[in-house]
Amino acid sequence: MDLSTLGPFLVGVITSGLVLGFVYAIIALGYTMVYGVLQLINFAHSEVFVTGAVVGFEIFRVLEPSPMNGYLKLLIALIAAMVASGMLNVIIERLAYRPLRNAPRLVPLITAIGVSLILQDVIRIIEGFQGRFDLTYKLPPAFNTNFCGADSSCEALGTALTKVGISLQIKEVIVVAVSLLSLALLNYLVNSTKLGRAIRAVAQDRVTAGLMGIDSNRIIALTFLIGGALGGISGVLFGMKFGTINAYSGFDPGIIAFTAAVLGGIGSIPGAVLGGLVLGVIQNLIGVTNVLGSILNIANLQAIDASYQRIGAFLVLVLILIFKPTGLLGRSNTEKV
Amino acid sequence: MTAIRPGSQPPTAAPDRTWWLIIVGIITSSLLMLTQEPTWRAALPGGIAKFLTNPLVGSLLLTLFLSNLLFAFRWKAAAWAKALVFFGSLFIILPWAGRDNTAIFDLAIQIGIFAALALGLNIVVGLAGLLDLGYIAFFAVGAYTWGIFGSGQFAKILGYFADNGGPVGGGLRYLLGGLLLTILGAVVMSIISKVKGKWNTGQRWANFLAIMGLVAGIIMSLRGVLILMSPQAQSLMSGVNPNFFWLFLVLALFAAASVGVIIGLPVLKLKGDYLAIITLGLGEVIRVLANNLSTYSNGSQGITPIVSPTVPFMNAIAGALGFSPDQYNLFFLYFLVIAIIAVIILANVRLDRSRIGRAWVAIREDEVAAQAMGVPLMQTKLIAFATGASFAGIMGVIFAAKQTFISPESFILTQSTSILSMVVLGGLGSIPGVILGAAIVTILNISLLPSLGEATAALKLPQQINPAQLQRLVFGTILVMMMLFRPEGMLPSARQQRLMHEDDDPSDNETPQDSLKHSAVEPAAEVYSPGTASIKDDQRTGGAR
Amino acid sequence: MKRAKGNVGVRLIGVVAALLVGAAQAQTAQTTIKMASLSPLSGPQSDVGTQISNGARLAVNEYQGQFAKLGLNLSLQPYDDQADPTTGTAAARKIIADSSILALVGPLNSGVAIPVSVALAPSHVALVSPSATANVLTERGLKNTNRIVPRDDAQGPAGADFMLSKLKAKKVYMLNDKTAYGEGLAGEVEKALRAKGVQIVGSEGTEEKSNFGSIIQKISLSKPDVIYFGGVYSQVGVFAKQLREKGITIPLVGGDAYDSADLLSIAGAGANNIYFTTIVAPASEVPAAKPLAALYQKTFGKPIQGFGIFGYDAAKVVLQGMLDAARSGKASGQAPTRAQVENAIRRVRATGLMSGTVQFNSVGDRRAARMYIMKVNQGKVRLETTLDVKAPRP
Amino acid sequence: MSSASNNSFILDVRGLTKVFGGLTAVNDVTLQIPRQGIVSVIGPNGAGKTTFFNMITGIYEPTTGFIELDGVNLVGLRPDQVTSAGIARTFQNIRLFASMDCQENVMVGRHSRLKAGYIDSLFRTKRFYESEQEARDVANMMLDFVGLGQFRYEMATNLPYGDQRKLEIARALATSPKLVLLDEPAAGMNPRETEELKSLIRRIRDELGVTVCLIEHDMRLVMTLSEYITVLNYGSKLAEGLPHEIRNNPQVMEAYLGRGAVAGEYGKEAVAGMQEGV
Repeated sequence: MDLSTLGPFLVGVITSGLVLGFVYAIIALGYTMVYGVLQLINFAHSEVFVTGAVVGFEIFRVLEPSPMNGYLKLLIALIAAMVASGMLNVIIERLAYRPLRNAPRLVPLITAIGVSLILQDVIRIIEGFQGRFDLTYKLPPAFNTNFCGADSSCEALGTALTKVGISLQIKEVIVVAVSLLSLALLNYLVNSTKLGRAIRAVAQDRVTAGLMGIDSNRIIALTFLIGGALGGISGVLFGMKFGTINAYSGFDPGIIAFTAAVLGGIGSIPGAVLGGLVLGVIQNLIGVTNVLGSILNIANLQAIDASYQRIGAFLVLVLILIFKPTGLLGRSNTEKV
Repeated sequence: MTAIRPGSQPPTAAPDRTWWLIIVGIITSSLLMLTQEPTWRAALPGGIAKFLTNPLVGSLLLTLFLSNLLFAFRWKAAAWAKALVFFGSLFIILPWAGRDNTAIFDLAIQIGIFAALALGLNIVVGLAGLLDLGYIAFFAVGAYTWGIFGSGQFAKILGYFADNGGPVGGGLRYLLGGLLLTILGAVVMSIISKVKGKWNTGQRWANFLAIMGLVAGIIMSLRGVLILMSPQAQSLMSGVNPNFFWLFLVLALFAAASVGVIIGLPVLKLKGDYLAIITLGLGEVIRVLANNLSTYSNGSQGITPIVSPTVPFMNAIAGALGFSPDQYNLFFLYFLVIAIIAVIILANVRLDRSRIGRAWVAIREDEVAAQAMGVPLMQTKLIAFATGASFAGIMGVIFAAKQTFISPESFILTQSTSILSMVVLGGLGSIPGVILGAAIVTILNISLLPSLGEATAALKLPQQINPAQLQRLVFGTILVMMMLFRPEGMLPSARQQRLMHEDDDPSDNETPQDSLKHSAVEPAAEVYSPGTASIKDDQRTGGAR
Repeated sequence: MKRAKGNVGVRLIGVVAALLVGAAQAQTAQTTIKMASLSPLSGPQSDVGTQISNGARLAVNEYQGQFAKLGLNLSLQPYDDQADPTTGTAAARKIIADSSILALVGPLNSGVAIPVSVALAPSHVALVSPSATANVLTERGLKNTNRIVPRDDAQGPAGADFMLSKLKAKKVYMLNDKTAYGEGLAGEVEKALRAKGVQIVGSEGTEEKSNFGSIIQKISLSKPDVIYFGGVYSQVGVFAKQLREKGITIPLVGGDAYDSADLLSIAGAGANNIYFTTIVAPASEVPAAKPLAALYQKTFGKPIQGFGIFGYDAAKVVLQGMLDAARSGKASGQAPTRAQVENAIRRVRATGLMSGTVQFNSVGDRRAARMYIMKVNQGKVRLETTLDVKAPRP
Repeated sequence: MSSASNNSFILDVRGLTKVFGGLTAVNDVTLQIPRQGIVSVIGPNGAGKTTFFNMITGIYEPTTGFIELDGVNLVGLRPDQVTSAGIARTFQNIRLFASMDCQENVMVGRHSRLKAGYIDSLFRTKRFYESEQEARDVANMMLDFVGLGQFRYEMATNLPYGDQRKLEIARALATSPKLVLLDEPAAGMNPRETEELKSLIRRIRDELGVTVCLIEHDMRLVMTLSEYITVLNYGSKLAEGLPHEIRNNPQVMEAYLGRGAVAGEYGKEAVAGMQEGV
């Protein structure tokens, strides 16, 4: 193996890692926003996200025969998933977390695990009534073609990209575009609106925010709504990118996305995005370590293959937290003593 | 918060329930035996027998019977009655029923194993306040410690080294070199640790290199030992002598504790949820390593068969009591688990009520203040981590012996959260609470919920709402409901109880002493208490300082 | 506080009473005998686990008449192992305790089957696993343990042979799902391939369910001419889809866990050039397959798939054994003992199965099985070739 | 490093500096605390007093400078090691252990002086019982000393505010310190409680022989209690001396009064306190 193939190979690995990272990033945002206001690891977020994926699946399935424009279908799917996941998240907050606002922190954590278990079965039952378990996205055919592939107006660009190792499908480009758009919207919402200010105030200090006339219950509910809507988006993106989901498939990406949120500094929105991207790329790089090892002729690296992808994320987290205990972009909360 | 509850004074208002206890004990025991003892069941009319052998009914009666232990523990009754019901249930009725139905033994042992795990996690989470979501890893360490040596796996490892480790003589070189490195590393470390104050860069590097040398040395010497032993592979084909089990019980304790320290050292500086996610990750790391390092752990194929020791006198007792030889092992493990649980409870109580226990709680409440009062944070946290881990390690050995088979599938992430739910459900920091939590969750998961499905198998229900398939739903609902209605847990610790119910109406068990104190501290009701507030602030800051 | 504790008991009794009403239902008439099934009915593997218990139910329905003639009332008792060895062992102990249960279909996974068989052995409860392939399961020589699928070291070489002879493989990329099943099978395939001098350009496992990005990159770098993936259809389907989307069209080969219509729907347009080895004959070869599929669809509202057929076949083997034992017994209406059933199953000759005739060797592996190598192409599954495998020992 | 040459000083701080990012919170502060003295560190809000305390107790590591307690270097020690070396402290925002009663709270303070270790606790050795007895005795003694003897089994958080401060002092004293640092002990106390506190602080020195150093805003208390006062302003030492010297130091007045409208009331109040508290 020579070095001229190595370059495009690595570029390809990193590109696909970035696409994956964007999906993680949007899921991680759902965790980090809820964490920001309640300091709660919302274990149920993985199911909120699966709910979005399921809703997206249903929309694409129902609209499959329709001659509607694919992007319109996507828009409908995204909106429906956002609404469904957002509402679900609000309901969960109202029923399961709000009554426990003043309980010790572990109590809502266990409740969240309970809610997560309930939702897994509920999703499976609902889809099971229609005889389905694994749900495979029926995307408009155009989404499955290559980005700037043959016979498209930008074929030259596509060829150039392929040469450097980037070969993307339309749906992957959509994943990135939708992610960026959601990030921009979220950024605007949090940093430039009154609601965003209220959310930040509640995240900082719920009691004081209450004294300033902010209805913290309402703000928390709205935060869950936004977090859930992001979960819905990420569900649809996940379904598009990987094709198949089932009631239980939220768990693994959920854990990795939460790791991403912590890696970036939990509670920090740019941190969650950075963490997601870093983990996406690192997971893919760990997956190809054995190839790099054989190219560079390092025997020990050759034992590290795709089976270490999952724990690689955690080991990176350990390393980063040892050197930067608040995560990459976490505020260092110097405690007043 | 008008009144203060007494710390440990027993409420005097509760009525004496001695006779109730005896009656309930007799009734539940007889019902249990009616369902299990074939001769008794045969004497019943067919319809009733049928009813009693319904899986759900059987499981409920078993649960009722087990709640005797709880009643004996909780109810106010004469000591003799408590002892009678408690020990009678544990040592007579349960083994008797277990003889007829080994599922009961299996359940009881499993409850014991999880109770020990919950007690261990309780030290880490409940007392020291360190959220550990990867606790099952220590259980895995214990299980693999015995699994590898109590089966042919060790011979396989030796076989591997015989083939790949070079000549046997090389082993000696590895061993000596390794020992030299280890000693060197240890000496350098001890010299550096004598340096007072802040280390300079050189000292830090020296320390780092010494640690690396120590680790490399240990690995090298182990490799040397393995190579030296490799000719013995043949004689170890079915594992070491089963009587080494007792030694390995102790070894597993130390192995798990060491892994606890190794995992704890880099991460215990972190706080709150940072620690939670990192322990979760490291728990996964241990499982994935077990899955990937096939040379040592046989990977996903798992290790089997794992032997158990035979204890002649236990077998003689079991035989005399009419147990069949294939039940001897369960009989032995049942009593072993009870004995170990007793030791663990004792250790737990003693540590809780000591200088260490106070330090743990102090750290949980306020790290800054605890440290300022002279509590060394890292050391105290590491002790908590290692102690919790060691309990899990011991039970891992028992688990391996009971299952005769272990594979990474048994140590998945959800097991850790399940143990955490036992601790929180039972009552953080409360020893009887977490045991009850472990019992409830275990009974639900391996007896009650499955029996729900088994009992309804004959009904023509649509597949999707068949209770057999709804275990997660039902378990999740129970978790959520319990948390909503009893957030402090089933049997909260006195501390937790006082914290959670400061503003409750205290009239239900106010004692004369209460009203005395009452007046003395009346102003407290009005005063904003910064002591507690600062703790909440503290908890909110996720990262380490 | 103490008072509240007392209430727990009272509440418990209330719950008991409420549940008993629903649970109480008695059956009368003849002697009742049961066959148990043990498979994951809840959790992530519940889909395949349910297929197994469904298949077993159809077999029970089919055999009820024959047992009724002997004065025996046959029913199925499904148990849930959640794919967890500990839960499986607990269920096994319950099976032992219910004396009307004579034998067991299951478990799905080798990891559960191994401890379960050990627990059941002293009580002579025989089991026939529909799908556990780990060599060690039967290697231990337990009298009660049987299975209808060829074990890894029979199925593996068959797959390797096929890749070599029909696909002319020279460079193979090995993948597995890091479970006892997938890694065990892929390990045997790899061993057989290496023995024949085939170059293995990559060999790794992955627990990932969706993200195969880096693996596909590596495959496109190492340019194998065949990929072998020891895994289950739900994971392999996603892999196949992503693989084909990246323009890699080389054959993908696997074992019997590919045998599901869902493989096609999950892989979508990627369901091309996929081969798998299975013991279940294609519907065209077995006349009984069509009515069975129709019956399954009618009973459960879903199409039958591979694991449903495995469950059905395994159950039929168990039931045939039970029937043999009952017939050789004495009076009508008297149930055979578990030991008798255990012996009868080991000696059984079950015919008319979807996977041909089943006879067990001394350790409970099929003496001979015909492996069908199926090809998935253009959204269709068709028979590519057949291969006869024999048990590694008599 | 030479030990403090003059044995009459228990704490010797030289050139202590702490920089947070670009902000110098404490700048080259030198301070000697005489053995068995009562000294105060005062200064307007944000003058760096608490940061100064935090450096002495090991919570922050000084950027430069050195700290010696009785000739023992403290720089680089962890807070618990500083406590073992003989410095105890209380906190500006009370930090008691909420789920413990008063006795337990104070017993934690004894932690570093107890000899019973892990093994002793596990096996309940003689040493364990001796240690527990010692901890309990010391705790009760200290509770009695600060006047909370009757609240021994009370939850710490149920005490009135002033008593919580006293409890913190008892907890600090249980560590058998040579020097105790009190961070705004009179904050939130009414005049009667402040009077009690004043006599308590004197008794700490007179009866227990412990040196006291306090940060305080209540100038009446500072001026009547302290034997020596150090004034910090903007992180630097502005002045030091006997109470009457400080009271008549124009720079100190300037620091307190010349801070614009916002700090005005507070400054006037402080200055009035200085003048009054004779």
